[in-house]
Amino acid sequence: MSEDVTAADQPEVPAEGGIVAEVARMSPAELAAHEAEVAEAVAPDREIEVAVGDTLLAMQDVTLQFGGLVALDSVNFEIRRGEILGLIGPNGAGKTTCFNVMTGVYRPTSGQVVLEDRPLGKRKRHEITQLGIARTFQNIRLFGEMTTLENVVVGADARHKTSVLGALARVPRHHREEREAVERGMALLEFVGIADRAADKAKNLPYGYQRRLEIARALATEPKLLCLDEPAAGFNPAEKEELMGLIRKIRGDGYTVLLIEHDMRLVMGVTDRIVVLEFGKKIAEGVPAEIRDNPAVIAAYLGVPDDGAA
Amino acid sequence: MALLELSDVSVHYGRIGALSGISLTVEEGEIVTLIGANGAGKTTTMRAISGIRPLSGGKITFDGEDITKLRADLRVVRGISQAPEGRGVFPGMTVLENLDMGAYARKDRKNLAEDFERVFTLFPRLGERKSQVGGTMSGGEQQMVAIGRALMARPRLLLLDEPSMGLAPQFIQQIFRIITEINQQGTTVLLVEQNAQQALSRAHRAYVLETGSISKTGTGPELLADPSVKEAYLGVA
Amino acid sequence: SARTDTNSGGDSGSGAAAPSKPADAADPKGDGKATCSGVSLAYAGTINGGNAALGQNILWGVKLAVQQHNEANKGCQVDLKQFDTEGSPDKAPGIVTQVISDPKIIGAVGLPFSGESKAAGPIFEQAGLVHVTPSATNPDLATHGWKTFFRALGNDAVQGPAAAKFITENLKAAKVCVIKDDSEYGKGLAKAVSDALGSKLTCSDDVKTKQTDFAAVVGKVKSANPDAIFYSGYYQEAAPFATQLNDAGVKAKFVGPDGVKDDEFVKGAGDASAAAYFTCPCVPADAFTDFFNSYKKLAGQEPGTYSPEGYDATTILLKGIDKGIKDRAGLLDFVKNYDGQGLTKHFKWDDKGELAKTTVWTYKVDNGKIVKNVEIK
Amino acid sequence: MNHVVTFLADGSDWINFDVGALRDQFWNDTIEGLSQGSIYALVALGYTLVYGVLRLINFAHSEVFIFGVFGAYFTFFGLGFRPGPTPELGAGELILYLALALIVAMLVSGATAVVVERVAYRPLRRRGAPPLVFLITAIGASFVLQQILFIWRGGNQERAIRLMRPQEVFTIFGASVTNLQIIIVLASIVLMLIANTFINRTRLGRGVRAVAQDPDTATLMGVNKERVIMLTFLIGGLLAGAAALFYLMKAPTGASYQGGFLLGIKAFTAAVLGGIGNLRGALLGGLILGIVENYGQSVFGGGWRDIVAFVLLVVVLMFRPTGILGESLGKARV
Amino acid sequence: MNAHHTASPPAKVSGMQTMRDKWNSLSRVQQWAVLIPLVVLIYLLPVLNPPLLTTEPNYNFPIAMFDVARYALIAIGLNVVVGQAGLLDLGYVGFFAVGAYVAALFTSPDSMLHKLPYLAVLPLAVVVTMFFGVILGAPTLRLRGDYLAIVTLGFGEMVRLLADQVPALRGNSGFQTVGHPPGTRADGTALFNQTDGKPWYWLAVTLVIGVLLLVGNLERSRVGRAWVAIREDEAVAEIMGVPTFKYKIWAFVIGAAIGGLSGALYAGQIGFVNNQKFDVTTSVLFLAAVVLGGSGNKVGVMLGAFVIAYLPLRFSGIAEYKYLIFGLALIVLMLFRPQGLLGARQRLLAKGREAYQRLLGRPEQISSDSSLVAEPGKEAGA
Ligand SMILES: Nc1ncnc2c1ncn2[C@@H]1O[C@H](COP(=O)(O)OP(=O)(O)OP(=O)(O)O)[C@@H](O)[C@H]1O
Ligand SMILES: Nc1ncnc2c1ncn2[C@@H]1O[C@H](COP(=O)(O)OP(=O)(O)OP(=O)(O)O)[C@@H](O)[C@H]1O
Ligand SMILES: CC(C)C[C@H](N)C(=O)O
Ligand SMILES: [Mg+2]
Ligand SMILES: [Mg+2]
Repeated sequence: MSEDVTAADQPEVPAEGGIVAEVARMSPAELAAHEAEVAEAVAPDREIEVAVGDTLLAMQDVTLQFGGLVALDSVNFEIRRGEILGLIGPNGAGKTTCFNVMTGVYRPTSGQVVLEDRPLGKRKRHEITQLGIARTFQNIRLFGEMTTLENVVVGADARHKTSVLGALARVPRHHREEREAVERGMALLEFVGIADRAADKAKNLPYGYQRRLEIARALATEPKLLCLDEPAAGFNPAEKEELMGLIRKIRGDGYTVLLIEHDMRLVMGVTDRIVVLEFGKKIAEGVPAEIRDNPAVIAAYLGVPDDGAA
Repeated sequence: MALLELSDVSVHYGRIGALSGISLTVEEGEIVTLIGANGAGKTTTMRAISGIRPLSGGKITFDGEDITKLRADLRVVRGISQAPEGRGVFPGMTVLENLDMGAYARKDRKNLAEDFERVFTLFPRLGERKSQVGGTMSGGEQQMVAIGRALMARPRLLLLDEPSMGLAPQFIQQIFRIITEINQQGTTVLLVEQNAQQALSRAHRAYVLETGSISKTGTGPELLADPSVKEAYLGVA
Repeated sequence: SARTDTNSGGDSGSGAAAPSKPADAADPKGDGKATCSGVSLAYAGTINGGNAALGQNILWGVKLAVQQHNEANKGCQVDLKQFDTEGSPDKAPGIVTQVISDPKIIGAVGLPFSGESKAAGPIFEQAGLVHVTPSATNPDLATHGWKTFFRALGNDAVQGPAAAKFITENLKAAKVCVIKDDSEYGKGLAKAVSDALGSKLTCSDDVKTKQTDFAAVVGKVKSANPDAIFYSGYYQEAAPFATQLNDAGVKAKFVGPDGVKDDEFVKGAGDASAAAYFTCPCVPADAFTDFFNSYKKLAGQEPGTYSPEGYDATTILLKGIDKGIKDRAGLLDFVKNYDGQGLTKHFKWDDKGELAKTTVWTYKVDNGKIVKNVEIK
Repeated sequence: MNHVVTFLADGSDWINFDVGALRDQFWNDTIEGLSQGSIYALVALGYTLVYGVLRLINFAHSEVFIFGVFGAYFTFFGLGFRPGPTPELGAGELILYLALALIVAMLVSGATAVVVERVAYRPLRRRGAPPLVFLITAIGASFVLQQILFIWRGGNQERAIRLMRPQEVFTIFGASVTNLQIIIVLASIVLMLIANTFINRTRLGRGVRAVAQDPDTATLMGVNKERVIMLTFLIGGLLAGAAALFYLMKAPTGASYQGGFLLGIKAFTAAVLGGIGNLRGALLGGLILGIVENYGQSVFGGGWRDIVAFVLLVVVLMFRPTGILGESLGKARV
Repeated sequence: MNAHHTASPPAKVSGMQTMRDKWNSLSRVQQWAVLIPLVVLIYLLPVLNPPLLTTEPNYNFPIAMFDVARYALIAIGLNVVVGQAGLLDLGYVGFFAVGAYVAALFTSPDSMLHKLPYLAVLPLAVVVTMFFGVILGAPTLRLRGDYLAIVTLGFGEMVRLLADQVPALRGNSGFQTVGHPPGTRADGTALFNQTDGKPWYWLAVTLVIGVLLLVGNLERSRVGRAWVAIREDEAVAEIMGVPTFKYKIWAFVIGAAIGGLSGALYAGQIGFVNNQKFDVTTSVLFLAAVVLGGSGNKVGVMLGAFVIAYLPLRFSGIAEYKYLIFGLALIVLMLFRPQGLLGARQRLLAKGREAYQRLLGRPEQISSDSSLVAEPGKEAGA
């Protein structure tokens, strides 16, 4: 793997710089090679071409009630392998609740969530993560006292197998997993563009870095499906532009992405298909162009274009 | 005389300087917008004005009075009200109680019913959910509570920190309409926004904050037309 | 039967005469010619802890003996070191370890309480440091095979039956409740008393060290409606217990052993102590006039329970030092073979560290003061 | 119907299972439990209030309480009463003296609570210390307060001064109800009602709730955070002071510097049992704890009283993880 | 978008800070070169009996050092629970008690149980306390933090009260002559006895080092990271794939095991076990050691243990004011160093040192304790 991140058998590190400085010194060709390596580390063992377009996850008649409030009302939709699916809808439509149901935070009152033909049933949250669903949070929720890299490695630990006793005794598997986790963690941080802050506490990162770290941490769990909840909130238009590039890159690496976002330019610009919710019901589904012109969606959500809506 | 005046205000978090000597004014009756990238210090400016972040230098006057050392809760009594970043909805209070907290410092409690009505007309969702506890509301709904609550104070100066964050498009337009409307009814507004396009077009004047200092100022249209602003904040490359 | 001419447990106030000072009693002053240097004795026991008064009484007795000795023998100044075990078995081992790690200390007076004595006994034994207890009464203490343990008074195998006899014969109680605390002392004594009471034992219950609320026990006692209650424990719990019995309207006679016999009990129990009795293997000090006066002068208060015993025990150790003994082994040997009269009794120990002949006295509260009642024969 | 289960080699019965005793004692236990429970509840309110606002287990609250006990004690002392026989007082005199002691005790406890807040917690708040630090400081404060009493009065129990002897007023189901029990229960309930009304009905009360949920935002609403916090400690202290007088009247043992400890733990248990942060929970928790403890004591024997209390707590929390009336206050959703 | 980000970590300049930074930048070999002589010195302490450090004549120095080592062991164990996993345990003394009672029950002649050699009892104490850890943890670890605190407190009290109630545990009377490791001296007396603290101290220090290494292994593994993640945000940890319940139980069990071990050690040295030593105050002292030293930092909590165990023995002249001074010290210390004496964060990556150094050309940001930096969000919060 990447020469920059491999293990102890490497010769001594250059005194100055480290990876960040090194990347800066690279020629375009070297850079391309390096990026390929990063991509390989970010998305190992991914059969990108295989099975694209299959159903990855299906919401089947999912209903969720909070007391008298029906937050999700017989919601049906599918997420296909390899796509970027947008989930939009007015405030309180049930978008975040969808995420919460998919990740086991809430159990549906009726209906079920099916991942790769297996219903999630009563699985615990951490088991669902191990099955391959990862997410970010609408209100950033990082492990603030941990470093940036450690945050990502916690995500990677979801794929690790060392037992408590194994860790106690430092078995070889532990060493291998630790090394791999650090390599992959660094690669992911580079991938989302915050490798230079790897050793800082997460809580000291600027807002935008924190959102990117959330994405890296979720990716570290090697999910089949990555769910992003308003990743662009609090970004200015220029920053949103960069984020779109990142999301595309993630998909390019073979991840399937489910995206909640209120910023229409971003949603329309990056998604393959869009599902629209209102009052817990699906009111529309289609490619961005269809959704943009769907009168029901306009009425419920988009509103009449104002002077220069962003 | 300006309603609000910051002169040479500095704020530090520990050793990190977040604001290094900024000066700005807000005249009575204006809408003033503050734009800037993540981490530029916009929220810090708001916190300094409302008094929950002490200054490490400089002076703030409100309505001619030096409020630099005034306790935060007394500034509310003077008429400064804020819808904070991150919403700050009281998670264990109902929507109604949350809104009522907005009027905590108000002396004239007789017009309260009218103000409740105004908020409910603005955000019908809140009217439907009067007794839902704040903590269980969706992100956008919480944002509505936060804005509604700030309106309940009937302040002289309203501080809005990214009011459009997490709101659906139709509300974003509505929020900006409302801002203009209450401004016309006499409330002075200081607005922080990432949605610079909207914010600048509604503002009388605006400041651009860059890494803790003010780099530009001008009327809304002026800044909208400024190429560097366009590139950095409007996403028009 | 009890040495009294009344049949009401001495209620008439005519107690037995206290023994006066035997003519041949050992005196710490000795001949005033002793020489020694660099030797110390230790007192280890409660000083400021719970039931502190019981320890203080002994400590002043010890101090008096050492002071008299040192004043009389300019050439032999014995240093007295004090160690506060707070009377608790869990603290005592640590404290006694400190005692034995001071090589100057060649003999000790203590420990006063049975529980702590039991806990710390092995440590004295390990160090070969002789210790004479002036007050620990649990019979089992002598059964551990410790060669360094000596008891300067009678044990509860004597006090128990004597107490039972006093309660049934002098106080004429037909129904007796025995309440014990959770200490080694309380449990052991309660067993001895209960066994001796036989069928007259009508109820029994337990309390805990530091307990302050006795509602449950009081309820139990009240419904048993006994003629007398024997509380087997220390004054710290006995005082509030007696108060609560009194509050609940229990009229039975309250009898406590040596652990309760202290002014602190009377102060603590207030009106409830008015008709209380005590049993104690301790000899009344009032007739030892010299001792009584010097003690009062030194301590600023009258001698209490076991003050004379503490004095006696110290005197014996001092005698050894005056003989020129400088080490622990020597002093241990000296005490083992000691045979002599003291203030309170004759001291000659058997191979377990017990004395041959001991007495048990009773006391009662008279006008807010503890006075001697009768000796139980 | 006296089952004594004996499981022991040495033959002594260490745990009873004596349902008959409970049947006989049921009403006695209930009544005594109510009066004991009222005292728990008053002290529990102090824990709950402070916890509600600061998320702090105020370990020093047991010392706030014991200061009140000493306050009441020395009021009696100052009035010329001494340990020993209970004096014969007329009803008017008695009420006057008790009221005086109540006021002093409440003031002493209230002031202690406020001083602790000022000296120990406020500086930490200023520095934004993490929660555990508050806990350790609370423990430190508790040590210091105890030692002040210790150095002043020594380690021994003060001897009880009693102004009144419990006297049976009437009986229900064969159990006697004493004047003392009536006074304690009634006075406690009245005090708690006042506190409850204050917190729930007044503007300042709303401020207390707001600070509890989000102190910074509360400030942005115009709530004077420091005043609210001080008020919370004050109310908690005043109630603990009242509990202190009742405790002194009830306890035959007078006061000791360590005397607050066990009561503090019990009161805290009561607060958690009822749902910490919830005022009515504290009341309910206190009463239930007082009563169940007594039942447990009757059934299992005296030494099991405290064990029963903790078992009750664990069992309740297993089924209601936030206590009997606990709301899932401020539980943030993801 | 990073062009606009300015905040870089604060450069701290306190003395302790620079020392720590220096230490972190040393290589493993260099670190060992410092550590090994240090360890030797630590072993020699009771023999050296250094003048200023000594507690004599008030208190036997080797025994004082044993007490310190025992407290250090306890603090390390409790730190796993409180410092790492963030579970507030106010009843840790319960585990300590269980360990002590196991040792007593299986070695004291006062007990009716089978006698075992003391060295066999140490692992047994560990196993039994682990079992108790599960018993207590399984039903209660689902509780929110503060509820857990009172339940653990109750557990500690229950152990003590049961020792009172169950006759086989002998209440106040206790167990005499608890066993000790084998071995005799030249003069035929036992090597491990109640009066010579040195062998006990060496045993304790050895155990401390062993436990330190093991706990360190856990800390720099997925287990340690899971604990910290749980401490930081339990709900999110769960969603990020951490089986939180399992790891909380493990934290409890490991903490319990270490507590039990130190309990058995204590019982052996003091030779006597009864129900009086295991009260809440003792639990609180344990907790104070952890927080005082710097919750989460192993070296810190050992320092805290040293302060708590050693100072009262060293300055017993002020015995009467001991607790007053102690209480004041707690308040003042917390005021000036809210993050504890050594409040650095722990390392959570086994390969972290090299990784950060190689990748960024600078060491891990081990210690930007911004607890000194007031944060508005936390200002009011206890
Ligand atoms: N725990 C809960 N209890 C009660 N109601 C809830 C709970 N969680 C969510 N709701 C309600 O369910 C509805 C859906 O909420 P959700 O968070 O999914 O909205 P959303 O689509 O993500 O909205 P937004 O765009 O504002 O984030 C909202 O009306 C919300 O108030
Ligand atoms: N609590 C804090 N502790 C330390 N540094 C902080 C804290 N809050 C903010 N900062 C730093 O102060 C600077 C200004 O932050 P501020 O929140 O004011 O920015 P902002 O302009 O509001 O950004 P955003 O668009 O992300 O809301 C940033 O560099 C940030 O990292
Ligand atoms: C001082 C005495 C009351 C001690 C008591 N005889 C005991 O054995 O513990
Ligand atoms: Mg949402
Ligand atoms: Mg901001």
